[in-house]
Amino acid sequence: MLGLLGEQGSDFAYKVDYANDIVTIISVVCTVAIVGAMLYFAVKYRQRDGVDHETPAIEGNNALEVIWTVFPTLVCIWVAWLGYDSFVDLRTPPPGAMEVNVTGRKWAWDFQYKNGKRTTSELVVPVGEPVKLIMTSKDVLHSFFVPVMRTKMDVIPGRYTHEWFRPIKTGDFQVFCTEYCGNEHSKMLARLKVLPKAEFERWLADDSEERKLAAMKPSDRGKELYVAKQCVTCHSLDGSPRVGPSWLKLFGKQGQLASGDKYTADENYIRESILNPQAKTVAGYPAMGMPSYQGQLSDDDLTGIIEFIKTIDGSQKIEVAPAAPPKKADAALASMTPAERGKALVADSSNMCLTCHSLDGSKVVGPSFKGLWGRKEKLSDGSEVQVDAAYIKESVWKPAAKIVAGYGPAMPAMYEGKLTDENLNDIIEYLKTLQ
Amino acid sequence: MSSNAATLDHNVAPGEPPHIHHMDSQTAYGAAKLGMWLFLATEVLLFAVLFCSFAIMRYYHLEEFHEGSHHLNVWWGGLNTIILLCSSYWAAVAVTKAQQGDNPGVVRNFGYSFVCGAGFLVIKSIEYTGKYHHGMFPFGATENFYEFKNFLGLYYCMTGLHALHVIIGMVVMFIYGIKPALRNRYSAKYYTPVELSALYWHLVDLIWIYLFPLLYLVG
Amino acid sequence: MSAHTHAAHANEEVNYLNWKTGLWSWLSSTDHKRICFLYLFAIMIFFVAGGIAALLMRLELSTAGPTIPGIVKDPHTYNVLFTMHGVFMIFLFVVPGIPATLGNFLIPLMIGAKDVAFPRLNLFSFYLYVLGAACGAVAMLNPVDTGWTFYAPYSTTTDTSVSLMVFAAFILGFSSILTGLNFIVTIHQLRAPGMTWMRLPVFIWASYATAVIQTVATPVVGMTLLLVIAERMFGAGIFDPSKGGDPVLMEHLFWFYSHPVVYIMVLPAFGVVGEIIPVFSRKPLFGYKMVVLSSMAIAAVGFIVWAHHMFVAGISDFSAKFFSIVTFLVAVPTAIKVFNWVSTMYKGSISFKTPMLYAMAFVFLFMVAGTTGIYLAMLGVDVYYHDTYFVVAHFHYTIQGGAVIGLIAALHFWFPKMSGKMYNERVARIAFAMLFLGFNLTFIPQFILGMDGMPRRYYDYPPQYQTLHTLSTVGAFLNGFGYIFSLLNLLGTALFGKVKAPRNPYNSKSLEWQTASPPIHENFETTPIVNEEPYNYGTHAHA
Amino acid sequence: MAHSHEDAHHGEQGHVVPVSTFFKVLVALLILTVATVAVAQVDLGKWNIVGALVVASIKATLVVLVFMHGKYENRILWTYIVIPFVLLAIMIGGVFTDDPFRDRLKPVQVEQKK
Repeated sequence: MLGLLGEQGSDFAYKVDYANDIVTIISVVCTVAIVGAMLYFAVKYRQRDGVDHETPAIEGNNALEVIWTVFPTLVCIWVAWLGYDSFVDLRTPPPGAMEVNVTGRKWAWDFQYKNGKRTTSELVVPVGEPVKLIMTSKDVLHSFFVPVMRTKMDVIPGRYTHEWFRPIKTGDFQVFCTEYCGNEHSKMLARLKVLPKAEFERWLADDSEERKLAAMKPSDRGKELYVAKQCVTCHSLDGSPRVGPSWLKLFGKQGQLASGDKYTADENYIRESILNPQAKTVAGYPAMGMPSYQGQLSDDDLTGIIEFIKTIDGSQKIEVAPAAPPKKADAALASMTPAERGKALVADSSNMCLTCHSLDGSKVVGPSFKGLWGRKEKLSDGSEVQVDAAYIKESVWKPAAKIVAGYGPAMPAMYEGKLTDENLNDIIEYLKTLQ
Repeated sequence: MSSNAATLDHNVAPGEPPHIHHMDSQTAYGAAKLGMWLFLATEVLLFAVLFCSFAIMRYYHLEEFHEGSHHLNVWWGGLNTIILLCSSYWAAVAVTKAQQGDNPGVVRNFGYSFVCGAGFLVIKSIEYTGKYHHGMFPFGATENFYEFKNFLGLYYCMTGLHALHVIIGMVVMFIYGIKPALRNRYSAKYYTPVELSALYWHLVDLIWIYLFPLLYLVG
Repeated sequence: MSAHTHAAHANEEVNYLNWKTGLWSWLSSTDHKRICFLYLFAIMIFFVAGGIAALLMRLELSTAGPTIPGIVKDPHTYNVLFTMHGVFMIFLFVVPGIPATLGNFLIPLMIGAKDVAFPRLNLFSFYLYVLGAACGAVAMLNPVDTGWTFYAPYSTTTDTSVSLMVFAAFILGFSSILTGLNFIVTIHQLRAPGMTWMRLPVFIWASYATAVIQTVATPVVGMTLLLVIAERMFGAGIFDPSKGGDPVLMEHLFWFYSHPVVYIMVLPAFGVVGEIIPVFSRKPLFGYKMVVLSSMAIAAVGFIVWAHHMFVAGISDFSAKFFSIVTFLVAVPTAIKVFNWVSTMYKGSISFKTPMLYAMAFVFLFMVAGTTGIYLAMLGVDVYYHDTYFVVAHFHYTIQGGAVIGLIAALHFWFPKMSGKMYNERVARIAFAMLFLGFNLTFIPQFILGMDGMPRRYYDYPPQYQTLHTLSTVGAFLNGFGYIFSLLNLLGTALFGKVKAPRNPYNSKSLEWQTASPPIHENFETTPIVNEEPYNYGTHAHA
Repeated sequence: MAHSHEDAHHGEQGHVVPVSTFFKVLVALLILTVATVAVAQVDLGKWNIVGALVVASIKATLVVLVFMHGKYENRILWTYIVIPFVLLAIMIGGVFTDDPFRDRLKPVQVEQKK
């Protein structure tokens, strides 16, 4: 009826919406009636020209009390039934529903199908078939919420909970985590892909990706990830300085930590530094320089990277393949002002701007974006430049060309092709706002 | 507790109720008693959480709980129960003595209860140290290797909180019972603090009456 | 503050404000009226702090992505902000809000007593509050990021100073317990001659119900929080699943208190409205007995509905169904109250002083709160709404629209009695308008956000929610300024106001208005004898 | 002022209980204690805990009624003696509507790939 809860994706959604519509109508009617009565009395019996007029000492009316005790009770019973009824459907999966394991962890969703296929942050299901999710958590409470399916259930460590739905339409839907779980709670999202049956079967059967990775020898896998996960951005293979320590002959290297303690770059140290970079940062490198890869890399991935690091003797050359420019599919992005788009690009972790440039004027690895626009900068070669569109574009595409005095040649040459000219114009618009 | 502090008024003749500016002594007596019972109610609910947790944890770890309770020494526990029951008896007697205006009687009987309380604590600490030597002591140990760690956790929470109440009870008995009685403070007309401290002490006993079978016997 | 003012006009007649002067005479006073001011001053500090946290959150949320990176530099800061907002507002502002301030001031006055039963205990409760508040403030040095609910296992694993914060909540709990205990005894023992139970003003009944809840529910959360500390200190293995504990048990125990606490917050507000409407309608309160009965019913039923906060927390379906059904039992007595308030205005002679405006606003806001509550009691529907902005909006209508509006209404209504001055009516009305509009502008968009599935406690959100969030932020600031103006108006007129208040400016029937404004030290020149009902307005037909 | 009068009656004098009564009760309590310990030695399955709690409750009642003068107190006081135990029952009862009725799920068994 009212369609308050948006599109319906599951076969019981209509029931929930029906209950929601009924209670909405009841609520609006009651509120309007009671507040209306109150306002009517307020106007009709208002005290005129500041003098009290005589009032009857009405102390109550038992008939009325009975009525407005019984009537709400009846309404409550009805409404309670509506809620109860929809809930029963929501909680009873039909026998033979396709079961999927769901594991919540800080801060991503893992899915595993009966045939062993695994996905992360993407649940793929066939349309028209009942799907039962068997859910547990690795760390703290999470909650698996699929708005279009009208269903939600907390995900609890050490236990399994379930929820189910039968998709009635194909499409690509949003999944939220709705139980507060820490810093990246609001980023703990997933997509629900509902495919036509045949297409789903094909997808489920296809394990080429896995076989490809599984087939590789660990060090090659690591090499793949070195680019794919943008390690390359901050860690060179040839000893050249970047945001983080170069990987050249890194393995087994000993040195001093920011904390003053010694470290040896063995498997455990590397593993920890990938999963929890702030724990042991090497002296002379930004403490907050590296984002945690917790939850983004499997154990095999980590082994791969470590194995790859062991192999690095300077012979390796890796060209950063220009990534495809970010697609602005959703209308939302298009509807934004340039400044907003620029902001989105800067915030987009795959561009990693904020890894090295602060927004609040604090000096990190590179110059802060705050007040950057129009500033006069002294360059390392002694010359001076006015920060304008041309300069910014040049420094993004060819970072090494003009380096501001007091900063190292840390910025990777990975943006040419990744960020288009219009992207940069947007970013510049955004920078202008950061005065 | 400081509710009855309102009645600790030294500038009145021994045996006379203190002047309380805003109510007569009868009302004050009723008020103090109702207040104390309300406070005891809150104490019971404090432990209620532990009993509820005990019920649930026992439901999930029944075997471990049996195992765990076998690691407790029934005889120490039983002895402590008897000690507390006796102390409770003497506390009750102390009230009667106070009502009869027999201040030395109050001192004597509260004295016995006080000693019993001390004895209880001694035995408890013997038990704790014993556990400690078997590594069954939670503090510091991040991962307890015992199967029945949930039982141990609750055991320490419950007995620990109870022991704390024993200490408080003893302090109260001393300050509001024994000390004033030494100055012949109490009489048939005025014995509120004696009754209140006794009430508190009985609660300590009451809790233990449940803790003992739950922890030591059935587990 | 008051100390100086009253030193200033030392020549006026002696009352509880000026019979002793100097800061110490206030800090050490066992006079329930002065303790009211101590609390009022203390809770306002945290109202402001919590309010600032809220405004920062709204500012951050006004656009998708980082909005004020200078202040809220990462999600953690945001999480700290909503935790701070929750803890400060719930434990330090709203829970002590009406009971500890107005309860303290009014209960003895309304029942014709000289003071509460245990005046020193009363002062002691206040200092417990201060101690708890101090712990809470210190805990903010390594700010807690668990949310005010302290759910395990997040609260048992995060490395922020959770232990200290929950300990603060524990101490605050005891302050609250002792206050409630004190009020129960006072109402039982110190009623003036002729003040029978059926002659008690509804505010007293509401306060009584509140006091009972405070006394018997608070220990439960106290112990639960201690167990959280035990879990953190030595892994007691009760809540932490990795040690065989049950995190859902923690939620049960937490809500066993934290649902009734909603009634601790809002019942006194019901009482306040029940006092204001008859006076400004010049009519007896309609269905006094039913109103009283419903207060007690709400208090009682409030104890058996807690798990409706946990329908999707992984409790058994049986449990969910049971608690959903009993939850509807609360709806009925609440509805009865509203009907009776509105009927009181029928054939009245209604004047619209600021307190009456607030009372009427309360009726509207509480209708919204109540009806949206029905959504959340309905199992199937709550599954969708749980932990979305719909819930956020709902409980802000209840707690802010209910409890806080009630408090502000009461502060205006009893202001003449408390301060002996009259506040500036015009400013008060303007402030009211801002507050009312701002409040609705803040939270109506949040209902819609909830319907669109926007989850709560999100630092960032998909762009389609942008517009509503921006609206909500604008409303929040309007709301905030509304509070600032209304409170500054009261503070200003209390300190520097020239207009002195008569004994009984609204010519009300209830006892507190029969003594001087402000009252003398021990409230009444002579112990009053009560011989009529508290709302004996209007002319009887047969008379 | 019906109530305050009622309270006042008890206010004048708490009831004085003779020491002998207390002693009888103490003996009863000790016997019951010995009894529980003895019973606990034989294994009655789940009846052990029932028995233990029943005995404990009898002991508790004795303490409240006699030691704590509960026998001689008025209705109001009794309300507040009973309330906490009612709430304890509600708490445990409420929580037990949950745990025993939870569905015991197992994770999906992944077929071994050949």
